[in-house]
Amino acid sequence: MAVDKLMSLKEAVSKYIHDGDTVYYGGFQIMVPMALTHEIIRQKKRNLTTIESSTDVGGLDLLVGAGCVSEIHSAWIMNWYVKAPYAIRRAFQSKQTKRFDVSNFAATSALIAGFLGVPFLPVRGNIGTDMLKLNPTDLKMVKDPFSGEEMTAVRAWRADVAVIHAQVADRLGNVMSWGTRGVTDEFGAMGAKRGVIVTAEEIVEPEITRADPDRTVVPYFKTLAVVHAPWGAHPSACRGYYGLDIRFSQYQGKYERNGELLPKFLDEWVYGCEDHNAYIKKYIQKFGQAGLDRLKPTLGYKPKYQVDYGFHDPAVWKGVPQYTDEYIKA
Amino acid sequence: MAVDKLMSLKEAVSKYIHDGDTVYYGGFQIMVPMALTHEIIRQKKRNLTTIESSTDVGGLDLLVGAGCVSEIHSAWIMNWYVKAPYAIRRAFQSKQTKRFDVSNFAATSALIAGFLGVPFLPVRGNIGTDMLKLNPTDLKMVKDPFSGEEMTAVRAWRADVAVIHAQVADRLGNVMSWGTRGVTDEFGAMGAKRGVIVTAEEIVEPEITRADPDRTVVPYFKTLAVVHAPWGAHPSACRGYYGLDIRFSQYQGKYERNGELLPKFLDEWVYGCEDHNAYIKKYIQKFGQAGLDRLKPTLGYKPKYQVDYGFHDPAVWKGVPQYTDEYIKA
Amino acid sequence: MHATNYKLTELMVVRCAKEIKDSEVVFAGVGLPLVVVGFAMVTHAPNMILFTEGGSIRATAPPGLAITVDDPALFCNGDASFGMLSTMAALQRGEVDVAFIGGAQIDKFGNINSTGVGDWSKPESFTYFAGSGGANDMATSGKRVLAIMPQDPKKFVEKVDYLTTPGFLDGPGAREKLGMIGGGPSVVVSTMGVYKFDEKTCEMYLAEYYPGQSVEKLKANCSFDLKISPNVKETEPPTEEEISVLRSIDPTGFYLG
Amino acid sequence: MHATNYKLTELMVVRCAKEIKDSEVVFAGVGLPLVVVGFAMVTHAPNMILFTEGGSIRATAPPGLAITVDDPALFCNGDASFGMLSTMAALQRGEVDVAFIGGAQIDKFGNINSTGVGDWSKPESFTYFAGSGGANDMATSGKRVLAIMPQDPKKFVEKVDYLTTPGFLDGPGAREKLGMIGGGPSVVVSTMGVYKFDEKTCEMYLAEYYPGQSVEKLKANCSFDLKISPNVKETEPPTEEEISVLRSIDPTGFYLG
Repeated sequence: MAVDKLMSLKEAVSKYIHDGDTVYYGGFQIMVPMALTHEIIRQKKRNLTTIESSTDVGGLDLLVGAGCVSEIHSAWIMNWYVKAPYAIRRAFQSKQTKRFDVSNFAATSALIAGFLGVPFLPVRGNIGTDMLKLNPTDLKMVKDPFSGEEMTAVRAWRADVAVIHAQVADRLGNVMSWGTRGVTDEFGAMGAKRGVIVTAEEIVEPEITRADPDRTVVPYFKTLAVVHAPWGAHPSACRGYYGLDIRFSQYQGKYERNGELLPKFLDEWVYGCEDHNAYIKKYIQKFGQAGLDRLKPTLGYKPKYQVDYGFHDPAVWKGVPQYTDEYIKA
Repeated sequence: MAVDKLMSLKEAVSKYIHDGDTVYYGGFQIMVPMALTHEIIRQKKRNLTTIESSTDVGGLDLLVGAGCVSEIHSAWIMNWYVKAPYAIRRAFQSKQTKRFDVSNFAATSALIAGFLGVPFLPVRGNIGTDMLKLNPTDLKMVKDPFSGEEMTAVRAWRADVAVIHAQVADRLGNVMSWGTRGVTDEFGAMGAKRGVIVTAEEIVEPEITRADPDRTVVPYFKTLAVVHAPWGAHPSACRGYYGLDIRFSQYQGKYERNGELLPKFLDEWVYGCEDHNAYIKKYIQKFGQAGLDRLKPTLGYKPKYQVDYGFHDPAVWKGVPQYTDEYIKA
Repeated sequence: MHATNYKLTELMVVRCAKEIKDSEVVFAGVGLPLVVVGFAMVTHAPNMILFTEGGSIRATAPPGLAITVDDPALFCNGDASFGMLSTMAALQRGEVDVAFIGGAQIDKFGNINSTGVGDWSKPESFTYFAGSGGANDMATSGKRVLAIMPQDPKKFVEKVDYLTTPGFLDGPGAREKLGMIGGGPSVVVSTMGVYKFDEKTCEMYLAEYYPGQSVEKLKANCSFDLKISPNVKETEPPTEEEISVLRSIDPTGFYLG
Repeated sequence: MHATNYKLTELMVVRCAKEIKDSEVVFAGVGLPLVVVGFAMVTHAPNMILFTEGGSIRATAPPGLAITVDDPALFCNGDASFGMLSTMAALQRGEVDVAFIGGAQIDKFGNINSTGVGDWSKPESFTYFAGSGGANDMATSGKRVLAIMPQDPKKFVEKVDYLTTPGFLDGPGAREKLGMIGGGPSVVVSTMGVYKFDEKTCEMYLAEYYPGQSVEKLKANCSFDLKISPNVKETEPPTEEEISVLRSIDPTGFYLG
């Protein structure tokens, strides 16, 4: 009835991410696909182009620092608690990695254009700035054919493959999200040409996801691989599961800051860990279970209205006579 | 803390719909805003322009037949169980109402462009057809500034006011939808310049809607009026509440079909009914409670996964020392 | 075993369903196509993905008979319900294998009219139908188009009164020139037979006639000079099992009569 | 009664909040703006609507302190959570009253740089910050712009190294010529004082200096020839009640120190 797509992190990345791919890098300030980031580094993928709206906690900075990325199309890249993406700064200066800057909504519009299967979208921002001047790859002027006015257009971004982290997925690849459908994942992931690799906090049976399809951000047909990865967004937050690990972000940031120190972080926390479970084990070993416990959310914000998707069976119409009245008869 | 927007159907239409307005006409084949349609007819609004993707059960046909509409921008208008929008056909032939035809996704893209606040959107369809030739108001060619290729562009559609029917709303105007966010209502309604008039099967307290904001299709700030109107989409279906009333659609269609008979239908079912309650009372009186009972849905399709929106309190970080290790110290 | 007692609608549904391969993404329009895909999903195409304009995306057959493209039955236990945006976007991305549509008029190049008949420039002469709906989008960008049409000389015409939905337009190369990503018409199933399209000329030809019909009868019900396949054959009737499964999908004959 | 014991951050938050009127739609960027809007909502602007890039739309203060623009706290009991699409779309429709942003450099026309310093054409000289984020979109289309900036001669400059976010560009009429729908910079709140913009020249001028600061100190911390309002005055310190409410929002001093 459907293909089971549940597999290990290692298998998912090795099978579905190739050198030279354009990758949609999921999440925003939270829900950053860190388990996937580490695995891409472990497998030494090279010459990736990333596309994303904005991304925090330095996941992308690690990916660049580890030498995986040659081009970045983005609006904002940060590890907020150290105030800059240092590895990216160095990679830009050394010309190892090219940056293509646009505004957040130009980036999102680029992902929407890719999602929509059209080559560009008009946007209101970016005009009058250096982004428009210095990034003609992604931004140009277009004439509105109706009014004749000139405005900014952003080129469609379509990934070969998308990497995202989610709260819940089933083994077939129906991916549930709540508390926003995904900020931009609903477009970035769906626009991917080959499909989506998703790590999820929980894996459930398809009858669970399908009982509430409104919460599906990526449906089965678009998913390549489903990986069970609790804490898969750490140190970023996962809605309903854990908060942002600020101390770890700062700790990691101190390594990002220094090009000579960064390899030591990668050796210990990425290459030195067989998989994401090993990374979490190392965390507990080094900073204690209390470090993770501190991230537990305040729960109790549950839906109060019980919806029912119920349908109507047209079988009821069998034998029911036509409605009529005096005028129709006349 | 917020403005109460609950009011009668009469007040909502009289206050917020003006002659000459462009109106987003909500719903699709189901969720057609029939209570609002009838009230607009009752109040003899004139020279309306409607914009919508597709619409069934003849609601728009009645609105045109009653002389309210001078322009229609749409992809498909129908009363499926009589196989044509007869009043619209007559109004087109007599030049009372102009039609501007585009494809469904051109219509939806036009609504998305309006929603996005940009003047147009590129689309793949419509090229090579008579729609492109005969509707230059909505369809033109545009050159992709990146590839230089020519493709179809659709003009943004923005209503002055949107009329939609929903399952649940609170008195402030947060509108809940499930089993699709609204097919196209999420764009058509949000793109309206002045705001949205919504009829709903149920009115609940804001603490109920706000406990599950993912299901909000129109938030408070965008709503003009909330009207409690059970059966407000009849004879079209309302997801989770009732199915399509095929016999009534056929009955109504027999009147739509005949320009001389149609006023009799309007006299009895619209002008002759003070409000939507009176319309439903008349229905029961004429066709029996069994007619409504027949529309009851098969329920029991409820979400099985209990989501929690929970957040994380950054107060936990107070006094937590920085994480460090030998390399950082060094 | 072939069924001996079946209705024309049943034959059409079963014949259409055979055009759907397993694992394909099928975008189905309102009406009979919704029954066809339901039938395909419970028979030979268990891995088919169903899309509708209402925004349903599902990998399993719906729990009930859908009568609209946004019918709640299509969303009960569906895979996703993002609205028209999601299914039409996938269509524009080129991810739809089969665009399954209807129409009011069709010409020899498979161009379809669902807008109206008469002369648009003289409104008083123009008889409006419903308009394009999603058929135009589906036929522009779906990898191949499957159409279902009533057979009638007024409906199989030399040139449609209003070109709503592109077939091969005026012939070979026309779609490509306009940058259409879809491959165009593949099969037309009428109430009398089955048509395919010549790869070189892009013209429609008769491939099958239904039991009880003949090439002559079909020619008499077509206004253009109908080409006939050298291999034209009688359509295989449905099997008893097919009819039995089909009737279990629509036990009261809502669609099937 | 004026508070006597308050921090600079607290003064800035209270001063910024005064720029928000009740019932306005405020689009807040990451960092201190999230505290300002929370404070405004529970004090003088109970009908304010909060938007963030993460897609939160809410008419009530969040139940907890948000530290990102997609922080779960912003969605708990929110009005809607459609993703960035919804809030940025409303911005492009012209429905945002106040665009509340930060930046790394600002010039006398209110143009902001949050991309980096140095010469872009010589990458080895260019020190990257984070990039635009949503500030560009917000400042282009918000009805008016409220900016919060650290006061520093390297940050208040004659010309920004990289123009990320438009102020008045090169002066009067420039925004209009490019078709921008937003009105441009309104107020800049720095760590030393408050700036407004001349209606005719579009140039920034000093309107207020904080208690303990002076016009001279501010001039010394600004690299361009700073205009001074003839009505320049000392900023009113926060009241004890304001400080008390503010500290209840951030009881552990996460933002306020």
